[in-house]
Amino acid sequence: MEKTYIELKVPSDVYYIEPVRAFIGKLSETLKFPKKRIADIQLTLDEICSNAVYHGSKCVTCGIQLRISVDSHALEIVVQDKGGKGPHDWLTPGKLAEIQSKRSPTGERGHGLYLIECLSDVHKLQANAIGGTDVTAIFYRDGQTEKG
Amino acid sequence: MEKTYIELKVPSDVYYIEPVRAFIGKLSETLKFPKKRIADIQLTLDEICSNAVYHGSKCVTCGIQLRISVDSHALEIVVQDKGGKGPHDWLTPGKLAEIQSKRSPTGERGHGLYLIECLSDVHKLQANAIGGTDVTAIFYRDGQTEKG
Amino acid sequence: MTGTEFMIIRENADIKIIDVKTDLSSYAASDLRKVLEGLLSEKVDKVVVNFSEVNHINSTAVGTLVGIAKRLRQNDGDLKLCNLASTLTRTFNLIGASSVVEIYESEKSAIAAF
Amino acid sequence: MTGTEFMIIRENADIKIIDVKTDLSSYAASDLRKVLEGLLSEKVDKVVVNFSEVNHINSTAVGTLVGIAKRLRQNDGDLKLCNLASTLTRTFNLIGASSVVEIYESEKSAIAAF
Ligand SMILES: Nc1ncnc2c1ncn2[C@@H]1O[C@H](COP(=O)(O)OP(=O)(O)O)[C@@H](O)[C@H]1O
Ligand SMILES: Nc1ncnc2c1ncn2[C@@H]1O[C@H](COP(=O)(O)OP(=O)(O)O)[C@@H](O)[C@H]1O
Repeated sequence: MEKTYIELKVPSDVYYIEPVRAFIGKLSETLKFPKKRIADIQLTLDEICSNAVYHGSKCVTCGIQLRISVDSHALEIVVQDKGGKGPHDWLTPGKLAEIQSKRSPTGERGHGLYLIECLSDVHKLQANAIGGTDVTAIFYRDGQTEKG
Repeated sequence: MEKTYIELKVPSDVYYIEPVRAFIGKLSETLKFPKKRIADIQLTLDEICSNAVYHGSKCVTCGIQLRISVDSHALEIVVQDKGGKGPHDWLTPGKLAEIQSKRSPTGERGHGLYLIECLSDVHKLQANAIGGTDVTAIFYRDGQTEKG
Repeated sequence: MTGTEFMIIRENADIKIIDVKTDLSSYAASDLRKVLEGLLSEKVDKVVVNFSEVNHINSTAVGTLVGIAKRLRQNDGDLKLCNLASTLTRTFNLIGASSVVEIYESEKSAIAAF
Repeated sequence: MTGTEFMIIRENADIKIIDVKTDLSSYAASDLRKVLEGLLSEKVDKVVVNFSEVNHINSTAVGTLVGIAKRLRQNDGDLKLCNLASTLTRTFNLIGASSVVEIYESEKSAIAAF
């Protein structure tokens, strides 16, 4: 299977996360991911998009962009935001370590990045050229990689 | 509600129509369309996308592009293709009348445009600047327009 | 039981029954065509398609069923459909295909109608 | 019965039971928060949330439940969850929230545990 590409742009509003989750759910089903893994993919994408909306967007019309690519080995999802009102340097190793160390099961927030890490086969957080963040999550299709 | 915009590009392959249908289904549900109308919207989009793939694409990588806009009055969907291998002038009133007159309940093909017309509140077929077709379907949100 | 992952084939005397376990957009419609043409090539001529797990059908899939029904009738057989959700019946009605292909409430009545 | 379209509130003696009828992404999570905070402001302190119709929950919704559970306990009440699908339990387990919020097999056992 040659690599194919899908692009999806939605407004920066959590209102649109359910349709995006439905899209990736059906795509993963078509790609024959096991049911449990489909739930992982959907939750990962929900967490990435929720972060892009809550932390990576200054306004609703800023929008978030998804680039999804598929080949015989993997489903790769990149979610790009344009940056939110918070500091731009949240991606330094120091800040990320701080986020990680602050996480507590009794905490109301701060579980999203952790879930993304737990559920994806590979994940990357990168500052992009437009002042925001590109979050990548990769899910292998070989069926050998059920996690958790 | 201000007008918001969604864009979606998928390869020209019927493989991707189910995820697109899932997306529009969940979006229509979020927009509180009645269940029966959601089925209409999904079927209309399926027919438009199937045509864009089968008749409006020279190759898989050509792709089809959806632009979806939402405001308090309506959900509007425009599907753009780049044109297929067939004649470019299929949109003349003469050709469209011919397609319509040939349609028969016992026919295996030729029901797609008819369903699009039956199920949408407004529909348009327009030649676009890139050698293909833009098909527009509008669904009003006022709930006064259940058809069929 | 034979068929594919989404099209299970069962039998009842000389009638083959297909359980469709997927929505029928263009992609799955071509699977359905393959399964039905497989039955035709095996000289099966009485077929029931059970739609109880189907929520969506498009015009390509309806057209496929119409085409197969016509071919089965040429062999003195037929294709009968059952357990259609109301949205599916509506699509058949709009196209006009419900006057061409027989639609039954239940699998039992579809089988009894042969 | 009160609540919203997707969050039906029932009662059993002094316990309020919420039937969640939607998947819990961030959008619905804020509805859930509103409903639960509404109960807190009405001085309700025993709450059961029934998840039998929920297929998905994200960390925002889990965090909301954890926060409300802590506030109810301050009033000597509690929040108990029941009828979670295995994918939901998994999300609670990964986060560690199943050690903070009590999860029960059935509504009956959740109620009995008060
Ligand atoms: N796309 C993003 N843009 C900017 N900051 C982000 C982004 N994603 C995550 N963050 C930062 O990382 C922190 C932790 O995120 P997360 O683990 O998802 O938990 P939460 O969103 O509940 O705070 C956020 O509070 C935010 O500061
Ligand atoms: N996007 C398109 N690009 C080019 N031709 C199209 C497109 N959509 C429809 N057509 C033409 O209109 C005809 C009728 O379409 P339709 O009613 O959907 O039935 P069918 O696709 O089964 O032929 C097609 O056969 C094709 O010639």
